[in-house]
Amino acid sequence: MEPVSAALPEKINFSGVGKTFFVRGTEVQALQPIDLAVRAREFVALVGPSGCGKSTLLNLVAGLLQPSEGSVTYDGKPVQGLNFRVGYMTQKDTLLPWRSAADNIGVSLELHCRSVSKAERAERIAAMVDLVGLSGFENHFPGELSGGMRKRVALARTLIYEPETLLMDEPFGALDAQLKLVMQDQLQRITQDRKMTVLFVTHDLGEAIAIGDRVVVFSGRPGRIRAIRDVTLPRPRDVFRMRFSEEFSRLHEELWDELKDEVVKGTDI
Amino acid sequence: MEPVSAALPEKINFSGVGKTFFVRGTEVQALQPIDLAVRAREFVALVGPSGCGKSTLLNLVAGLLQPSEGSVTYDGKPVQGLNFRVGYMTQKDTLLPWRSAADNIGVSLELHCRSVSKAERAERIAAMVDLVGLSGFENHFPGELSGGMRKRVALARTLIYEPETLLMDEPFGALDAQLKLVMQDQLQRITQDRKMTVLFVTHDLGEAIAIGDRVVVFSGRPGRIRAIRDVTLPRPRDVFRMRFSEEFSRLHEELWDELKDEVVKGTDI
Amino acid sequence: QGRPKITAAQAGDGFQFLTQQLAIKAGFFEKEGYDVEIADVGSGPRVVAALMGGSAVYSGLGLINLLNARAQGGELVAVASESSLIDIQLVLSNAAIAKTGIDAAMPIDEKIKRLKDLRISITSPGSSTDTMLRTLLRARSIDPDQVLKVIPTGGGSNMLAALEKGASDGFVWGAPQTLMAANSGIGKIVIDPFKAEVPEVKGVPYIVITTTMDTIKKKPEMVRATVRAMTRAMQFARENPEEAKKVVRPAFAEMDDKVFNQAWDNYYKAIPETPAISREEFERTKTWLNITSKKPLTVGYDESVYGKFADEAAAELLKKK
Amino acid sequence: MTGRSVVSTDQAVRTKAGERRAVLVWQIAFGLGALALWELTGRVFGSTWTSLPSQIAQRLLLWGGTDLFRHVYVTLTEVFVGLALGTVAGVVAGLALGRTQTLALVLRPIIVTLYSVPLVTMAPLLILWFGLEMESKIVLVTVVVFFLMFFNTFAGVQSIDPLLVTTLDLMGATTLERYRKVIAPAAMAWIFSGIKIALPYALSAATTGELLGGSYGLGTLLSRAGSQFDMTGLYTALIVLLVIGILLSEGVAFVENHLLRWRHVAE
Amino acid sequence: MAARSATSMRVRAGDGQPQGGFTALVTSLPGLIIARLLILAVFLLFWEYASGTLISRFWVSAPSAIFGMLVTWFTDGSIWPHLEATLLAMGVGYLIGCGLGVGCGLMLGFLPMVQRIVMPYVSGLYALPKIALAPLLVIILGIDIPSKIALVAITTMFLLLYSTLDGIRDVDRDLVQTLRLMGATRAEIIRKVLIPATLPWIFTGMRVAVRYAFTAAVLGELIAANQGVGYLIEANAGLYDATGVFAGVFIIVVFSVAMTELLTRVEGRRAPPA
Ligand SMILES: Nc1ncnc2c1ncn2[C@@H]1O[C@H](COP(=O)(O)OP(=O)(O)OP(=O)(O)O)[C@@H](O)[C@H]1O
Ligand SMILES: Nc1ncnc2c1ncn2[C@@H]1O[C@H](COP(=O)(O)OP(=O)(O)OP(=O)(O)O)[C@@H](O)[C@H]1O
Ligand SMILES: [Mg+2]
Ligand SMILES: [Mg+2]
Repeated sequence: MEPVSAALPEKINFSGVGKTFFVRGTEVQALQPIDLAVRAREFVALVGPSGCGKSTLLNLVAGLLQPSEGSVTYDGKPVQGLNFRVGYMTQKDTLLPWRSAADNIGVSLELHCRSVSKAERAERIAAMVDLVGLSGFENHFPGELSGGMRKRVALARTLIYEPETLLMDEPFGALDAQLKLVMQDQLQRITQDRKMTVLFVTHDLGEAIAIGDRVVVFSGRPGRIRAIRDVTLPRPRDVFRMRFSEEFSRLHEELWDELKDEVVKGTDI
Repeated sequence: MEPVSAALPEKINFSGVGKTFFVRGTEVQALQPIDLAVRAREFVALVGPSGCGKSTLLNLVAGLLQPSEGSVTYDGKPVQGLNFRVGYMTQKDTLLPWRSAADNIGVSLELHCRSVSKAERAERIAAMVDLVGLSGFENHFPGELSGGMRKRVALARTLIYEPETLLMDEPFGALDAQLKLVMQDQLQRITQDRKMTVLFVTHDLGEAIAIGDRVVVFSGRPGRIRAIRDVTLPRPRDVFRMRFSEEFSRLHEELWDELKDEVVKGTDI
Repeated sequence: QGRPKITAAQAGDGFQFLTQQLAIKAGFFEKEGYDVEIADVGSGPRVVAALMGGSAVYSGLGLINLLNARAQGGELVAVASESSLIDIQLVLSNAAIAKTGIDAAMPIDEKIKRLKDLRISITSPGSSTDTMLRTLLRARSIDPDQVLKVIPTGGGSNMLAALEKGASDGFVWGAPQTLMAANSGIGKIVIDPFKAEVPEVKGVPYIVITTTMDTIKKKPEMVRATVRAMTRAMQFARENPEEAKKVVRPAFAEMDDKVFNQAWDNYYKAIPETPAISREEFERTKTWLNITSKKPLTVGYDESVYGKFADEAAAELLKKK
Repeated sequence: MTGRSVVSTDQAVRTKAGERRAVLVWQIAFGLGALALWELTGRVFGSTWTSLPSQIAQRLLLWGGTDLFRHVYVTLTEVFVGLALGTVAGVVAGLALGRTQTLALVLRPIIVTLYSVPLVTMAPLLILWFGLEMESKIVLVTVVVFFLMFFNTFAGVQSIDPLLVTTLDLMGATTLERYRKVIAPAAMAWIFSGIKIALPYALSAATTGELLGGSYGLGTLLSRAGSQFDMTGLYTALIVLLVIGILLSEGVAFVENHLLRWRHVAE
Repeated sequence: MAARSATSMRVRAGDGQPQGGFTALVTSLPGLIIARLLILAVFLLFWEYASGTLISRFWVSAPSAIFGMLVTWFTDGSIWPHLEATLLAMGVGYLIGCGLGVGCGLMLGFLPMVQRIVMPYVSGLYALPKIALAPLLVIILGIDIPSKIALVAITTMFLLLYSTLDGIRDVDRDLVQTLRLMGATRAEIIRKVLIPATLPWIFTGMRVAVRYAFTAAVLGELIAANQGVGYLIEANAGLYDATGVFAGVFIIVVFSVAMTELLTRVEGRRAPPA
């Protein structure tokens, strides 16, 4: 399969988007004005030092925050209020503590706007539970799950209703290396199958390259785009083995150089 | 410097320690009976698939949970009630939302049992803020920090009072790769200087090898110890470069083989 | 069973409502074809609310309460008299008696003069007990607020509690509480209208059966039945006191015999000869009340008293004109 | 809002059956001990004002044969109907105002003002409009419960992690679904706190209402006994009320433990 | 999470997002004041009209008459002793009640077994109507201010006890354990975790309690007193003077609302941001 064609329409567009927070009198610039266009069905991986504004960027797309300058458009229209076209897996998990794992995963299917029959819901939940490897823990409350399991519940909850666009903030951060690979593989499949657009924040440069069509590297706070690289590796990719490919190594080295400076700057060390 | 001598006394001992949770009628075995001895000043890294009982293990050492079988001893005495000798950086951050970053970091120094003077407290907080790269964010409340920043506050809060033993549950999981290296380097220095014993949970095998005196690999749930390897690389280690050493590669490959099987089993895929 | 129900409201409980008790216990309401349910609402204003809201058909209310309410625009009417004597006494604690040297046998003016500086409980401001205390002093040109400490203490057991505790030096109230205080030795009754020593309340009716014109229009039969039942009860008590006593005794099961008998004797003296309220009685009440009123009452007899049922009952049952 | 959010009470709730039995035994022992102490001190120091448990027991038997149950029935009816109406109204208002800034800004002062009116002083109006039967007490109980529930629910809604709400919003939840699936369950701890507080107030409001005017209910028993200086009668009615209060509050605690069971982390 | 909630009655400020129409009008300060005054005016006008037409003035006096009465009371100074008595009983009782309630709440929070055993009895006791307990109160404390203070304190204490207990139950246990592991003593846990985390609950309890404290003071004065706003209300009620009753109630309401608002402001000031 070919990488997503450049002919596909633009899905998300940032033009001159900056964000400044006002904290008790002082200003904290989280994001310097950035320009970025994301095409439909594109899988964009975002990497950058801690605190550089990656989560803020996702929040802007989801409509949870309004930009201080510039404008974010989705399907050509400025994002105003919540953007219901996106599914957002936030950095902090937002499971409903009073619902079991299965009920958390299935909550979106209970909503009127989807009105999925009970039987189908159960089926889809079971498939998702299986996908994220939580069989046997369906009836556990979030408080009774391990950190990684909670993350997986959140992941399943976001994937199950197949939103048009996925915003994922370090979805695999709390997973062990091997499970991470499995999940990357699955995510790649699902988003390809369902023709989803994805904005994917990660701290793992290897992950970004392995899974993204494009990798965007941010500078330290206030965030700016420091580098953008297309990953031209063909899909479907074998995430288990692609690390040994040449292009991967080249890209990794290249981007790592960009990142390295940034981090050291960003942390004042 | 030599790796920690085997002549040092035993600090923490697990003998036949298992843990089973009772969840509304059904039993969930989190940890199969394990035996493990941790010597004073040893840096033990724990890796293993998600949900295999790593956090549970730390909770047992901290006295937050009681083992269902076997016994955990600390300095030869069974852990009963909370174990005040340990500093615990939990997987989930437990910052006090009504305190600023600096006040969160310094909270342990305010306690009677330490009674650190105000001036010294301010000084130590400033040093810690600097160490974790949060200068300029001292007065931000946790709600105003990014995910990685919150983790760093939690880290600083645990390090600042220099507990005898550190329990760290994925402390660097939310940090970008470069910052992670910096932090690993610092942590290594501090724990060596202060002669701390460390139990360190991570999902990053490279991290485990780079920083640990010993790496313990767990099997999938219910957790068992699958492999233990000493890392004989000399200290202080150059975490930025040691990945390229031969021993590192050998250990990584060896342990990765152990881990790989486990994960695939653990997730039922 | 199955009889229509008359709801009666009353403020507090005690011997002032004995006629009603008797009428119920002796079956006079049944005889008229009704059941009665009593709602104790504890205070005058709430009685008025119950009457004007239509939830109570009638109430035994102090005539002075009725006058006060009317003066403010509360449209109540009295239909019959229930007692012809103000059953309110002044009790002083033993300590207060010792201090003031008051003796029940002294002339009333002297007793009143010696009340100086005492703390006297009343039930609540504006109530009959309040009026009684104030008129006693005012009639002798003493300003109660200057000389005394008047403490509203509420009904129920509060008065006795306050007296026993020494939080007050005395209280103004009716039977049986006054008698209880006297018999238990906490204090003595020092002023007692039953001994005819209080000229200004002579011939002043106390409790009158009160309702509203609205109720009289809507439920004339109930009001008439009430007046008739009460009239029968008064007649019964007057003509057959021992029998009547036996009938009401169970309603006061907790009370010891001595108190009950004394209270009964007082009650007996207060039974009116006729349920009708005369113009003179009405005017005397106004005069009494005007002793303390800031502005004289202008309430008229004709608008306040609806005498038809009482006259009928008197004629038919008592053979009186 | 976290799953493991219980400090110390969870240890009590995590009780195995044996522990629960121990608590019950202690509760009963506590009650009996208090009664014994009362009887004893009463006998030693005199009981004009306090009566004695033994006398109360006798009275209870006596009343049990007559219309005690009717009084209890009337009071309980008032309490339950008022509690139901007040809780529903209070929770709905609290949920609505808690989430709607505009509405809250405009309506909150009005609610606070109405809430501040001391209801005892309005008793005549209550009787005027709602009579002497159960209606007036039900209104009283409803009003009392409404405000307590409103304030608690409002505070509960304000305390919800906004991210939980937005997560569901992004999934396309309608307003109703947002309330049903996030806001109401998340505020449940506060709502139950409100119910637990409101319950004794409801009982007290019903009996106070009866004291202020009525012909049936435990409050009437109280006023009747009070005006006849019948201390044993007074305390008997109070004890009955106390027992009802205990049973109801235990019932609520039971329901709460069940509905909020996700807070009890397994051990 | 608990701390996020600290806003309670304070309405969460808009996240700087543009808002239109009515919301924008109301959320601007002058707009808000105007909106509230408008409602007040409409309400008073309706009341003025209703009194004497929809409902007899015998029951509900007109605002103009009430205002006149208030002016008289304040100009001739007759109100001051009453106000003083009520505010004293209320203020002292409220403070004692809050202290006891929070204190007992924290204590019981640490003694789960004791809590389980005594709480049902506490609820049961609070189900008893205070009026019925009047004779006992009079016997124990007399009829002066102390008995009113006691009544207010008891009422307040109950509300605070429950709020504190439920607040403690809602505290993230992990926060407590983190501090415990650092070696915090119980007192330090209370000071540094439990109280800050429970504050939203405590403030809610305190706000709810203001009204009940005033009512308890008034009730105490209704039962037995010769001073206080409650006495004033009762005295006017005894004379069937609705104007006097409403004027007294008005005073209570004004103080009650003012204190509630004050508490809201105080809490809002110390709330941490999200
Ligand atoms: N609500 C807020 N108020 C004030 N400052 C904020 C707020 N949210 C974020 N910030 C600041 O904005 C900057 C960017 O935050 P953001 O969460 O987007 O970082 P990030 O790139 O996601 O970092 P991380 O990798 O650590 O999660 C940070 O410096 C943070 O302190
Ligand atoms: N309170 C609890 N009640 C019931 N089961 C629990 C509880 N805490 C943990 N478990 C179960 O115990 C097992 C081990 O959990 P633990 O948190 O120790 O895993 P972990 O190794 O830390 O995983 P992760 O890497 O995902 O954090 C899991 O299967 C989890 O579901
Ligand atoms: Mg982030
Ligand atoms: Mg874990």
